[in-house]
Amino acid sequence: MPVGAPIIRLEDVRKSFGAVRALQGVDLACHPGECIGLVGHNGAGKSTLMNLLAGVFGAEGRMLIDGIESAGPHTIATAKANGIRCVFQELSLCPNLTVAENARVMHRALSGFGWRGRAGRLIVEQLDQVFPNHGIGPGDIVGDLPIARRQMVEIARAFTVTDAPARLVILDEPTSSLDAHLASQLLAYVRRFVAEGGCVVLISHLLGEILAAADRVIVMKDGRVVAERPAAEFTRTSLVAAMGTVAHEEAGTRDMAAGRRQGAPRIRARARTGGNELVAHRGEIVGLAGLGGQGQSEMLIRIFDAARHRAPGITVEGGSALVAGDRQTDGVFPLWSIAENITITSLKRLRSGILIDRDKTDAMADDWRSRIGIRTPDMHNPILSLSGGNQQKALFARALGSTAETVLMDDPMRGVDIGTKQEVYGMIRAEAERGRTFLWYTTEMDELKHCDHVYVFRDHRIVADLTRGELTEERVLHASFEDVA
Amino acid sequence: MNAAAFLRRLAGRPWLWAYVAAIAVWLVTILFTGGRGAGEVLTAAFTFATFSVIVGIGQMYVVTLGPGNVDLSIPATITLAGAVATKIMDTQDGMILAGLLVAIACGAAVGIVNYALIWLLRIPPIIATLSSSFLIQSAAIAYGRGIRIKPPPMLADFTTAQLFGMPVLAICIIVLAAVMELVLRRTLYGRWVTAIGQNIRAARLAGIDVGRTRFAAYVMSAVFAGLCGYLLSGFSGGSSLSMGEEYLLTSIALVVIGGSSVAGGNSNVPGLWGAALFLFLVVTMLNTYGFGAGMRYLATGLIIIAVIVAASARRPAR
Amino acid sequence: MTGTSFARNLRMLLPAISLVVLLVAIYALQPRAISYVGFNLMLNLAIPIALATIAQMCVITVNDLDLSIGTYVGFVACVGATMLTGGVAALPLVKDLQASGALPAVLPWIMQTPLAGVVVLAFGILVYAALGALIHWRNLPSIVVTLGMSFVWLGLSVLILPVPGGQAPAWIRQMMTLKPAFIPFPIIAAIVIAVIAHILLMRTSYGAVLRGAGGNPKAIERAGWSLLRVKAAMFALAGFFGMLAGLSLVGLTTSGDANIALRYTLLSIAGVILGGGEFVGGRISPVGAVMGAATLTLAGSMLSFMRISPDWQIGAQGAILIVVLAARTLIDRAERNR
Amino acid sequence: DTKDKKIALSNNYAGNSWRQAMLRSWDKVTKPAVTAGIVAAADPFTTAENQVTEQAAQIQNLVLQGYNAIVINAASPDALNGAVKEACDAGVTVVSFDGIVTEPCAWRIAVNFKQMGKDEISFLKEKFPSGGNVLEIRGLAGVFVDDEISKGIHEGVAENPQFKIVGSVHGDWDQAKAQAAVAGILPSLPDDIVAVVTQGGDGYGAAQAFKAAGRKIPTIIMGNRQDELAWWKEQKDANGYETYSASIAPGVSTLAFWVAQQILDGKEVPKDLVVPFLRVDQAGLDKALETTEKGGVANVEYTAEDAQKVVDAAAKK
Ligand SMILES: Nc1ncnc2c1ncn2[C@@H]1O[C@H](COP(=O)(O)OP(=O)(O)OP(=O)(O)O)[C@@H](O)[C@H]1O
Ligand SMILES: Nc1ncnc2c1ncn2[C@@H]1O[C@H](COP(=O)(O)OP(=O)(O)OP(=O)(O)O)[C@@H](O)[C@H]1O
Ligand SMILES: [Mg+2]
Ligand SMILES: [Mg+2]
Repeated sequence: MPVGAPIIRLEDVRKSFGAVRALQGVDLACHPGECIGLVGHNGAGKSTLMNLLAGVFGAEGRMLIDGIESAGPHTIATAKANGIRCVFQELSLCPNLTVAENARVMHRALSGFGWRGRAGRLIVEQLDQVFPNHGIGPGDIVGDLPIARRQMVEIARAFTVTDAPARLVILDEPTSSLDAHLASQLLAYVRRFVAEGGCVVLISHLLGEILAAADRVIVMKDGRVVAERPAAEFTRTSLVAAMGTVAHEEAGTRDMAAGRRQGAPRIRARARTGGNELVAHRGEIVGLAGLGGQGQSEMLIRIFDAARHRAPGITVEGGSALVAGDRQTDGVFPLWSIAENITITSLKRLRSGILIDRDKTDAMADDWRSRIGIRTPDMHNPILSLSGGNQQKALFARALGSTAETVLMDDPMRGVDIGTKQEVYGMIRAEAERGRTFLWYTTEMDELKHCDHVYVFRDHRIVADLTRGELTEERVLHASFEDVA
Repeated sequence: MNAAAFLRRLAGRPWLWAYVAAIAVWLVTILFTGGRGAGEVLTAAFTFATFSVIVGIGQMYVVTLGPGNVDLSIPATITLAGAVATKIMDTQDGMILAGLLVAIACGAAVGIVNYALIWLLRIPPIIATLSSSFLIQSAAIAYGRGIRIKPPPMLADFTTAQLFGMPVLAICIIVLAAVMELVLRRTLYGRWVTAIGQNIRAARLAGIDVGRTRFAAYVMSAVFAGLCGYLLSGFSGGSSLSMGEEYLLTSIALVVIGGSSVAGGNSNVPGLWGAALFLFLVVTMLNTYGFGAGMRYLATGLIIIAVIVAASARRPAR
Repeated sequence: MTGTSFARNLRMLLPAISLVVLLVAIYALQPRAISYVGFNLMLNLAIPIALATIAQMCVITVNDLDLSIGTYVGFVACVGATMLTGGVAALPLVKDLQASGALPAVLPWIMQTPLAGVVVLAFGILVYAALGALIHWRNLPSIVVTLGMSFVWLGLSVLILPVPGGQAPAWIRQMMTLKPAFIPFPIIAAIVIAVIAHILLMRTSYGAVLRGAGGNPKAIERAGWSLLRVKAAMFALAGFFGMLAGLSLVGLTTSGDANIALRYTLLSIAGVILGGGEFVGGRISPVGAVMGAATLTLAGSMLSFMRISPDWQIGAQGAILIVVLAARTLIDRAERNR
Repeated sequence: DTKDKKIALSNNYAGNSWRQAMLRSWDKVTKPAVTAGIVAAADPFTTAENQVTEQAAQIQNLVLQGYNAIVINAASPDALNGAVKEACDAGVTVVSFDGIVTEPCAWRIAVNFKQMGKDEISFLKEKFPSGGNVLEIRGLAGVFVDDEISKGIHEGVAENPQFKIVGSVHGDWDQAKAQAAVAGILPSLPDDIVAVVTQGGDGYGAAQAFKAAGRKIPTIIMGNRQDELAWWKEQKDANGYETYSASIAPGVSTLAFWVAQQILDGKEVPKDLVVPFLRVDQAGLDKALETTEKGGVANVEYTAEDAQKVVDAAAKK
């Protein structure tokens, strides 16, 4: 499928962070007119490879741009001049600036008199193309936008063109905060962009997206490329197998007959704006569905708070723990080790006398490393040395390791690889069997299937309550869009 | 563990540089006298460092809470507590304990007011504690009018007592510092404080009671300031309205020179002692060498910057 | 979205609201203060504070704090009152040497030219830029570095002017005592300062990058900008505005004093916050900062008009800060509950 | 006739016992004067922080409030000149004392601080004709008073080379700070220090520092504070300790008040007035201690007649 000479070509690149060998000899070529899907488990080295392309840091090995090995070091500036753009896994917008100003930050050419207007038009036109009806204005402050819109702005920004062309656009888990609707808009645009001769590298843990959008799929494992084939030759199962995970996908679907529980509910909550009441019992997995940003996270946080302080309209029994999806702002403690991050909510149990017992915390951390498969040689390493997905696993370990009876999950699988997801689903089910209650906000249809019943949110209130038997993608979408409901 | 590994671990300690600097400055000082009075200089350094360390501990806990957290009311609290305590004790040995309790109560009250301003009125801590420090200073003036009352003799004796050239008070505060280091590293409270300093939102969502933890830190800082005022008035023969003044900059300088992060979330207590000794010894060194005021200020500033640069890591090259 | 942006707009208006409330209170207490002469007297010392506040704001924009701005302003004032007037020859040290006969009574031209002052002031700005670069390069906490610098500036001031004295250059003196028709000079100056700072930081295209470096430095770096240069630029800008603060101050006081502006450090921080700025995240408002500085100054006037018992005069300053900021919170909260 | 005239006190610092005594003296004298209808008002104002800029703003505000005279204890002799000039231009009488201002339109009630420093050495000359090593405790760097006193001391030493200043520290007029500075430098100083020259108020702290270092306590010049006098008396009774004590009397604020009142009354008053400082000698110690409030500062207050005498004395010169 590759057409024309490659825009950029990597030969045998290697990169180490201290003892961690993130890349151990990778070859890669990106041709115009193709979309490359890049998959692999958390910590496989995908983001590291992309950072290399974008010039964030250097590495050993050869790098040829348009067939020529560059004389100086490959930096962000040379990457940009050669039309290489990157949407990084972690947010790279300035939250204090407006949408237009963020566009300006990207483009040196946007200066001089009237730059504001030009920058605003540039970004909004691009947003119009990628995400029609996005509802974002050039004067909106990025920090005020919900995370999905921020991600939209960042994606659109990567495709904008002023003086340098956009030839290769790297999208590192671009859909992690987008709902299905927006994700499909993005993928459609990617196809159009590729059709016009651009090149896109798409990283995602949602294999469906990869299979739908990519021409060629590259599978990475432990810093190496382990498979590389046209997308058409992969099926979901073979892709999972190539990643080295055993596919036990539909293995343990829950007992269909379970239905609605009886007895005293553990949680009762009503949205501030009214609507149906949310009810959850012991041992239930309850899904919160709907488009992104319709008040699901807010509901979770209110329930979380209500477990500590009294709150009107909400009752919670038995304590709660939360798994944040936006790990940068809501989850990790960046200066701490992985072990410290995991044990923070369980410290009460890990003491001897009044002092925290190191042996006990280490034991808990190591236990969870093996249970949830955190890829690190040492749990005393800083949390930021972990890949995004592995950080997310640490947050899971934090919540599941606590004694809380209710676990609230705010789109918790962002950036988690498929193998781990399977394991975590299993864990959630096992924990629910033992009597824990889960409230699970997700925009993934596949994940909702693990729930006993699902509340659909729209406009900050619950508009539908679907049991497991009634759950179909159709019905969720119907309830999510006003006009249909 | 071999020596090299031990040294490497030691070099990783952020507080190391404060001690290195203190020792260097001390050596330079006694170089001037040819070794004479080396011990006495150290005794004096420990004597006066003690007072800064007391307030430094409280300030450190507050700074650990994250960017923007700082207690500027320490000087005024020292003054108020000193004034109230000496007046209550009124030179009677029997009232020593009562005086201590009153000083601590003063501190606690200030801490509560500070946090009320920060929490109820959402005033940024810098301004909240600055404003309350004006109020406290006024209270101290209105209460004592700068009249200096002698401390009870037993208190004065205790605060100036020495054991083999080591001030007894310094020994007590070394123990206190050790305890506070333990609290920071090995108790729930310490972990909470550090967590909040790194990411207050994440701390809340991890189930930490952010409000109570911050409250306790501000109260602790003020209580230590009260304690400092009490001991200081015992040590220097009574309280005065200006006795706290120098502890504003000192308490902050201690925290940062001691290797704690001003961005919060990463602190250590041992560095406070190193920094306190260092700051005292710098002044002593410059006095000993007979620098004029201008040169003294200049040298102090440059030395502080040099220490902090030496202790810093270069930004990792990309 | 409109909810948040409305709240934001209101918050941006708050500095103006508190300013107006204060003016009304002053009018009630002392009607004659609200006059041409009154504004001149009440507000002329707000000019240097406003400039120092802008300087502080530049540093806060990139998530740093400048604890040396007060002593730096003092340093500039000392330079302004000596070298900027009479060159090196105006330094007390040189005069002492002349008196003792070590230097001739008539000094060569090169020692008398005010150019020496210009050079020293430029050097000050350079030092600021270098500090910014150093702070970024070695990843230093700005609080400590500027704490150290505060001693350095103070030391230099004391070396330049061991005792208060010197004389402000006539042109600065004239400028600061201008009496334009209708609108008092301090008000014009405040508006000019606010507008210039606003254009520089909020409207220029590089200003967006500078502020962005406070919001998400990594993003700025990944967009190919040099953070080193950004930090150096912001600190240099702080040095520049700090210099203007020092010069305008010496124009008002007519002579220099090493300890003249120690208080500006805290005042400037308070001004930035009162003006709606935040300590981290690059959220700032130059116009608000100028109004914050004016608010602080006027608060002082109001207190003096209120005639409080001397014991509580100091405390009243604290109380007024609390009241102004608390009002801000209350409006904020009322807005959120709507 | 000044019964409808208003006088204000502009004070830059209230954070030590001297300033507190100064404010109390002001109250003690001016309250009756207002009640008696001599003046309409005599309000004291203090700035929150010891800062020139704040005091300048304060003076401008006082002008706005329509005071006829402003009595100033200034934070800086020169840096207030702008504000003082504004006041004069608005027709306000400005009288400065203790911390005086140099603006020509203002009156100055000065203490010869330089002489105060010189006197210290003269006293030591009497006591130790053969001279010796001396330690100097200074005030706050960059402040006029500090420089003047220190200049006086150094001049005295220059005239009496048998004395040698072996160390000089800044105590910033703060007891605790002075104590710390002395304690720090002591170990490096020779053992035979005969005297400590001070700027007033730090004597007790110096004595404490010597005691803590286990050294023989030299002759320390005192600064009229009650605890200094008390300590001195203790030593005197125990071992015949000899020294003297001098400082500007806080009550000079009341002199300034009367001077301002007389100027408003239309009296011809010379711009420069000098008041002697208040000195306590070995003989007068007991009496001074008796009349000084516990924890306060030795003080004298002035009456209108005293002020008249000072003015006349100055006019004759
Ligand atoms: N700055 C760093 N310091 C230390 N180790 C790092 C750093 N960045 C990445 N690593 C390590 O390099 C390896 C590869 O990480 P990378 O971020 O490339 O993984 P990834 O494939 O993108 O994973 P994910 O799907 O979870 O995002 C991981 O083991 C990670 O811990
Ligand atoms: N911080 C200061 N700033 C300006 N002037 C000061 C300061 N402290 C003292 N002075 C001046 O010093 C002189 C006397 O002060 P002195 O130091 O003797 O006070 P004190 O009685 O020692 O006070 P305390 O007991 O509170 O230290 C006065 O002229 C006073 O104005
Ligand atoms: Mg990644
Ligand atoms: Mg004193």
